[in-house]
Amino acid sequence: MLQEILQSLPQVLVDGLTLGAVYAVVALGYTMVYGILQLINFAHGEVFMSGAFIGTAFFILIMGMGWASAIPQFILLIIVLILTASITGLVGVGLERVAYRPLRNAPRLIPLITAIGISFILQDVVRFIAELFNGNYIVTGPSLFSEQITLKASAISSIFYDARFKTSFLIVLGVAIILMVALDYFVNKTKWGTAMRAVALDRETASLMSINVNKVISITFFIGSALGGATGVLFAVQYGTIDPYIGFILGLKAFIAAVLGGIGNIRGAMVGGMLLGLMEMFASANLSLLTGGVFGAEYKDVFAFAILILVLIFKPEGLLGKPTAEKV
Amino acid sequence: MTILEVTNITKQFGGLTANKDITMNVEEGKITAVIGPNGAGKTTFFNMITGVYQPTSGDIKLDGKSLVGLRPDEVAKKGISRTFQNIRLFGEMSVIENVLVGMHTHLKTNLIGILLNLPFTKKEEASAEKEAYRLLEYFELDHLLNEKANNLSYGAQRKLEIARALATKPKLILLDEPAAGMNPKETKELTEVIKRMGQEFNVTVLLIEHDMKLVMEISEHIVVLDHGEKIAEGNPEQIRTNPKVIEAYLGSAAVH
Amino acid sequence: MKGKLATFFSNKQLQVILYSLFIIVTSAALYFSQKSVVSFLLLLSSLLILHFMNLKNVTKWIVALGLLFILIPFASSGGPAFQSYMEVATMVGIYISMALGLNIVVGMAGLLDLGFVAFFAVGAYSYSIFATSQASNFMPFGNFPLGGESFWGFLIVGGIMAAIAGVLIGVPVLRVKGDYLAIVTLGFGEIIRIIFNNGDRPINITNGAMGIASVTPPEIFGMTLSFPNQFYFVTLLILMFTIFAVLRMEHSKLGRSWKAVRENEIAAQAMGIPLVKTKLLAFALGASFSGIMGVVFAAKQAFIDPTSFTLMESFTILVMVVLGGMGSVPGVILGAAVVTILNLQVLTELTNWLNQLSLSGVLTIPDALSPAKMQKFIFGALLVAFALYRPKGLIPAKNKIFDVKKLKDHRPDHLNNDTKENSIPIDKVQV
Amino acid sequence: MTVLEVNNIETYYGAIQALRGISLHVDEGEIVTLIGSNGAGKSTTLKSISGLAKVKTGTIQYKGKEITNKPPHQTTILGMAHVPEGRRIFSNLTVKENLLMGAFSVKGKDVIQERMEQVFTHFPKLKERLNQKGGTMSGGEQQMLAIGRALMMNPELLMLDEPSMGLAPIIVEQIFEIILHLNSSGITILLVEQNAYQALSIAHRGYVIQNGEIVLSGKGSDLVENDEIKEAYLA
Amino acid sequence: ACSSDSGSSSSSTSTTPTNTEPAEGTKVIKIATQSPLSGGSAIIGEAIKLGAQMKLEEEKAKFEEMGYTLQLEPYDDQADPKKGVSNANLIGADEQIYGVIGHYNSGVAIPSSEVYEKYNIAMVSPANTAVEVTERGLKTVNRIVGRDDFQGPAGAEYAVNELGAKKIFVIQDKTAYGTGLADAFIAAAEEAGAEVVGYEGITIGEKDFNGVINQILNKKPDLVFFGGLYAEGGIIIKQARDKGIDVPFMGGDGMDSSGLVDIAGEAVKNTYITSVAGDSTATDSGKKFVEDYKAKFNKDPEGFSVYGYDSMGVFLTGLESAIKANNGELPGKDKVAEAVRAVKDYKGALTDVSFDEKGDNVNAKIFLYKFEEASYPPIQVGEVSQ
Ligand SMILES: Nc1ncnc2c1ncn2[C@@H]1O[C@H](COP(=O)(O)OP(=O)(O)OP(=O)(O)O)[C@@H](O)[C@H]1O
Ligand SMILES: Nc1ncnc2c1ncn2[C@@H]1O[C@H](COP(=O)(O)OP(=O)(O)OP(=O)(O)O)[C@@H](O)[C@H]1O
Ligand SMILES: CC(C)C[C@H](N)C(=O)O
Ligand SMILES: [Mg+2]
Ligand SMILES: [Mg+2]
Repeated sequence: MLQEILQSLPQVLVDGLTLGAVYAVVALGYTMVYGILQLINFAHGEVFMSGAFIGTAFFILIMGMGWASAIPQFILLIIVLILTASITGLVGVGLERVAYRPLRNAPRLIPLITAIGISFILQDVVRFIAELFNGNYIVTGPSLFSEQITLKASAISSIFYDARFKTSFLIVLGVAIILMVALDYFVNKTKWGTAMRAVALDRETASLMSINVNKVISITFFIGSALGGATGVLFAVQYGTIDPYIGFILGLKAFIAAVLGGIGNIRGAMVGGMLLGLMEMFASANLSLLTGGVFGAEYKDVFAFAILILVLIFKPEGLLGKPTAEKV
Repeated sequence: MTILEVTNITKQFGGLTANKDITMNVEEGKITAVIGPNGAGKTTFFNMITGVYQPTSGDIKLDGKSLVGLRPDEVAKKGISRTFQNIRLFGEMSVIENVLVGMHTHLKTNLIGILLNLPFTKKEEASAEKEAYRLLEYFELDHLLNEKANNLSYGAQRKLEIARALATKPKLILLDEPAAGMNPKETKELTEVIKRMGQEFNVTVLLIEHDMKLVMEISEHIVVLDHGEKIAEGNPEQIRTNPKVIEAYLGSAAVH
Repeated sequence: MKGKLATFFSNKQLQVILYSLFIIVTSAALYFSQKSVVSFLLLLSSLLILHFMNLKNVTKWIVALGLLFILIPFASSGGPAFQSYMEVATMVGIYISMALGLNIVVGMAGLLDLGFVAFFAVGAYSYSIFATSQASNFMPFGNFPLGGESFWGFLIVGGIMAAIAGVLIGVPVLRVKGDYLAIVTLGFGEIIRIIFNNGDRPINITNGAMGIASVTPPEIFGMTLSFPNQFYFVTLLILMFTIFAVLRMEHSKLGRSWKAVRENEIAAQAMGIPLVKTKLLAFALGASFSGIMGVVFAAKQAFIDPTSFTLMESFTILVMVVLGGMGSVPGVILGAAVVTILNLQVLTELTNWLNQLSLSGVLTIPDALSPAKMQKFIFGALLVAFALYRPKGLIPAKNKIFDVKKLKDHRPDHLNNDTKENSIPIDKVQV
Repeated sequence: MTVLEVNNIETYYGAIQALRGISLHVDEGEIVTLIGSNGAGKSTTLKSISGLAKVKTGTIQYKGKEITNKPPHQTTILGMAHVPEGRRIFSNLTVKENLLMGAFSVKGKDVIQERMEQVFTHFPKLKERLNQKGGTMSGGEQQMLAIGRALMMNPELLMLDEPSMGLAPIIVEQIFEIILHLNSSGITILLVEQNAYQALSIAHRGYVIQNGEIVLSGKGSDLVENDEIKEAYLA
Repeated sequence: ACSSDSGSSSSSTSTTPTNTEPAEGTKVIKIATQSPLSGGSAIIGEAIKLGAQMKLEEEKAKFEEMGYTLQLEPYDDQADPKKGVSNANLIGADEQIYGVIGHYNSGVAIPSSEVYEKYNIAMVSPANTAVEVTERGLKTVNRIVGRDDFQGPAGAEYAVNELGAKKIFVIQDKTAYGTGLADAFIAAAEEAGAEVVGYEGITIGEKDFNGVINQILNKKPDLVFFGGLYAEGGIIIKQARDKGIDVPFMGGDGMDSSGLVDIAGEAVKNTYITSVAGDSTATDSGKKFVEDYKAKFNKDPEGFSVYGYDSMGVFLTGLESAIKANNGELPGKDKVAEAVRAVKDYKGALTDVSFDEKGDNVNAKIFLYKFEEASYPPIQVGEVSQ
């Protein structure tokens, strides 16, 4: 049994990291907004989904233009990432204006309602548009970065099987890591990043420091949503097929990842996302083996949730979260 | 007679020792004050007595029975009540409801009684309400009874916290900087209330305060903490003139 | 002008006359029309108006009960749409009861729970498993399915099972706070659903994703209940019990403890309130209301499967609570009614109507934008509009107003003439 | 020259009226103090000036410029700093980051560095603690940080809301010395204090607020002697 | 605005209540469709609706002559049983609705049909394959498609006997449909002598199934069966092919959609599906249907479009005969339901329909298809009758 688990381990790791990278970047969007407004932006999953659609639309559009086929795929990806991120960033800013800003002094859970409302609206708007242009709302984009690469894990030790992945895996992982590192630097080392943390801690006092709080919040939403949109593009590249409902489950998982890592904490979101991806992949590949077929892959979420709950019971502020022990 | 007996308690937060080997007694019926510089560990000391924190070592006894290991609500039931340095009212609840919550330890009704609205429950509730109202009258808060606690001014909130603490009918009440944010006149009036309260409610008072006028006027016994350690203990006169205390805490205020 | 109007309407007699007129007109309209969602809704809204009227509480209750038990069922029985009104009303009742349960947890005790539908599922499965032959798969004794009379007993069993589930979930969860708690409860909700969804192996308890069909309908005095109007009365009775219980709790020691815990845990504890016990009680009681209605739901649907208990369902119930006004019993009732009626009736009718317009060519809409598929979209837009329009909820929570006179007047005589009383002195101190 | 001119302002929190027509002015180089009992409206006055609270009627001018109801990030950039009640330092930021936030609108690394050095001359303790999280400092240190943070804006007008609250007597003494020192280095100061005696004794002028109205004003030394004040606030 | 007659606003000509004779003009008969028009399976829900709509409009003239106006009333059941039941109650309450074409999901059809039964409204299902749908003995419930206990074995026999599969890996989507089909398949496959080397469930709506696919890699089966819908099926096939799994895949009617090809692309090759829906272009009437459908709705039909079409045809046939039997007067709903159940030898665009006593179509066939190219529809490789 152990042998079988080990054999597939390299492949499971590769697959887990792919999924984990997606979770992690989406989780960043949750964590940023949460960190600054203590608000769970449940519409973030839908921003991610919109990004996937916008990106796919760009790919189809650009590749439909004859001359564009000369552009190297990688450059194309970067162009689409930037375009999409800008658009979803603006969507995020608009979202905050319309649905959250007017409710800043309302009871804490009220924005949850607007978030759910906006989610439904975004889902259907995207669906209508996709159907209008495509006749079908399940969209499959052009296939990019699909060369197969074999990771010769068996060369390391004969215990392992080789792992296979597409080039897109490297792209997803690479872009995700770059985004995370850049964001981490921005938030921790730059003036506006520090201002963001200051606003998160005490909005009134921050405004007394000549910080334009609304602007900081808009920037936060822009960055968070741009990240979400960019991940949408990566997702579309990696998995090929998208529909307007991918945001809900994935958004939820990403949020769980953010909590697992310690919500409000950027590195926590990364760790949580990667971990959740790995755990899920491991569970769906091995649960049957481990339980002799009694519990199968369908229990992978139970497994992931059980670990999440355990972590939170023993470390209620998440893996990397700082205990916010109230001073009494 | 000693009501509270603290022996060798120490509290560490990671590397930081907030309280170190403190031993002291509180005499029944007397007003005792704990003073010391900011960060000396006064509030931490209160938190250990009330079960918010567990001491790293040492023992705390109320009427000879150890409190160590008890949860805050259990400590409250044993007869210790407190106010907080940063006010902790039930902000969205009304003033009288705040006081009523204080009386809960003495309400005997249960789920069945509540669901069936048994006569016993009704009677108990009615008399609790009246008693709460009388407490509000005592603190001159009666005209605010239906106001949300959050909407009260700072001073009124402080008084309400004391009223709420008294509602539990404690043997020992712990006040953490009750005069913070009050002007000298208000402080003086508060001083009177604390003095009278001790006698009229038959409760022993242990308080933390930076206002030396108040402290010196009402305390019969003062304990001084610095860097988590007890550096002095005695009556107001002894403390006022203790050079260690002057240097660490009083400064030229000792002159006043 | 506005002032005059206000005084005009605050005249009590006039109010009563206008109100009666309103009820008579709407119920007549409902009774004599084939199908009029509008008059049905107007008649229902009379309950809301009643809430805001300037009458004694007892009077309000009597009128409300009259409306609910007699007038509404009678007036809607005039046309063929009778059962559909009753179906909607039954679902409204079920959701109100659940929302009131969740309101205890979220609104009063301040514990954000995103997995609340799990308790509904526990109730529904408790009945379904025993009211079908499903139970014989694992019960060595007994004769299954149980008869329809067992339904009544199962109302209690369902409530207790859900309460137990509430405590079981609560115990490990209570270490976790705030939004972390939300995620943990969400996790538990999903775990329970997944277990029901896979509960056909190794032993077939829940029949897994296939669901449990042909659940025995309830029976009373030899009469089988299967039509919505019958379930309407069952639901209404339970709902009345729920509302009564919730109101009792709200202004009692229990309700105050929950609110105190919500407002400030540390202070609540310092006042002698045991946190764990108080929170668990909130979980258990809230869950039990949901569990009871789960039993009713299973019996009404005659078929249940795990798709009725998804996360979205938990969100919906939470939306009802928050939209109505967290902690506010009338608010939550209104919130649940509005959301349920919107979802099950108004939006369906509205999109049907728009669709007929487009099919008959009055409107030309591209197929992608067919109104028939716009329900979620409109629902979303309405949620946003509601929240922006009433950011504190439709009927925000209010504290009980204490009457100074009552607190003073009944004071024993000897206290009034300034004699000192031993427990608490009453004379004022200059502070 | 008049730095600050407040004309008959009324401020509400929802339905609650906190200020009922406050008028006051602060001249260049002065220490002006605002005293009054709890809930009188002292903090609200400062909040109205800096823009944290919305004024319903009345006007506020800073150095001749109309600033009524301008948001705080616009008023503070003009050269007024507001140190709020309860210190309100950014607990999770380091001392250095807190100071940098004070200089948020300041351009130029050297300028910032220079100002930081200046702050250290007033508060040498802060220099030792540059990388400590603000929230872990003691009450007195936090108050110093709060003032230091405000000084990073290089303000002409410094508004302090109860800087002595909750501090040990020895620290209170230090704080008042620092205020005097800052004033002598050219900063105009508007000081809200419960510690009326000490505040009045260092102030040039003072205003007494009661129920949202100014009931008395005058020179600091006169007010200390005033019987009404003694009766009402000094005891 | 949405007043009393919300459903029948277009019947502005006949505002009088229905139970009395219409003064002039014609009497309205409404037929509802219930299928998911929003959410994850809206494509097929919509296809069912459009198919039904097309047939209704074709027959309109005929009924107009008889003095009746046909009207379609589409309901969105959102693939949610609660919604389905509550819609069913609205349908039941509408005096003018005589029949329902629907549902897509058996999980919705089962509880909703309990309600139709109470109101004697005939339901003709174009898609529900779960055994339980007709097995409860409801007199109003009919379906024109085959059952899972017919479809599963048909696939299993083909897999074992024709494709020579010895080791089979089974995946299902943990829905009522997926579980029912997979279990039926497994039972028959084991009977036929194959070994099931793995049996896993996936979560609907997700997009990454590599975990389960890694198990396939380890188990090295010679066929993979998926019980579920094309949205997940397509992704599983694609991701498996990416990992170098080139054994045949097999699925059921849930995979019978152009979406499968859109999603899986080239990877769809060497995939077999069993379907309750036949190749629409196999018959002349089917070809005509496809052309008309494209012309009318400007898109390709789905596998289930024609079943929506034929279900409506069956219902209208029953309705017509009920009216005729009642001398041109519209009989009660129960009579209409009886007449629908009594339909024999109906010639649809694709399938012949005769209902047995349970409401199952005795002519229902299972068709076997293979994707040899990445195009839809696939090539028919077999056909099984009962
Ligand atoms: N929960 C905690 N975790 C870590 N350190 C703590 C905690 N609570 C208190 N401390 C530290 O313990 C020391 C003593 O704090 P305490 O609040 O008891 O001081 P204090 O004497 O009440 O001061 P003040 O007069 O300013 O209120 C401080 O250095 C404080 O930062
Ligand atoms: N956020 C608020 N919401 C509602 N009312 C408020 C708010 N802040 C202050 N108030 C009310 O406004 C009035 C003035 O308050 P303010 O804080 O200005 O008083 P203050 O003079 O600073 O008192 P203190 O010495 O207690 O700080 C008080 O009655 C207070 O209750
Ligand atoms: C998957 C679909 C084609 C529908 C399926 N046959 C069902 O009955 O649920
Ligand atoms: Mg303290
Ligand atoms: Mg103040």
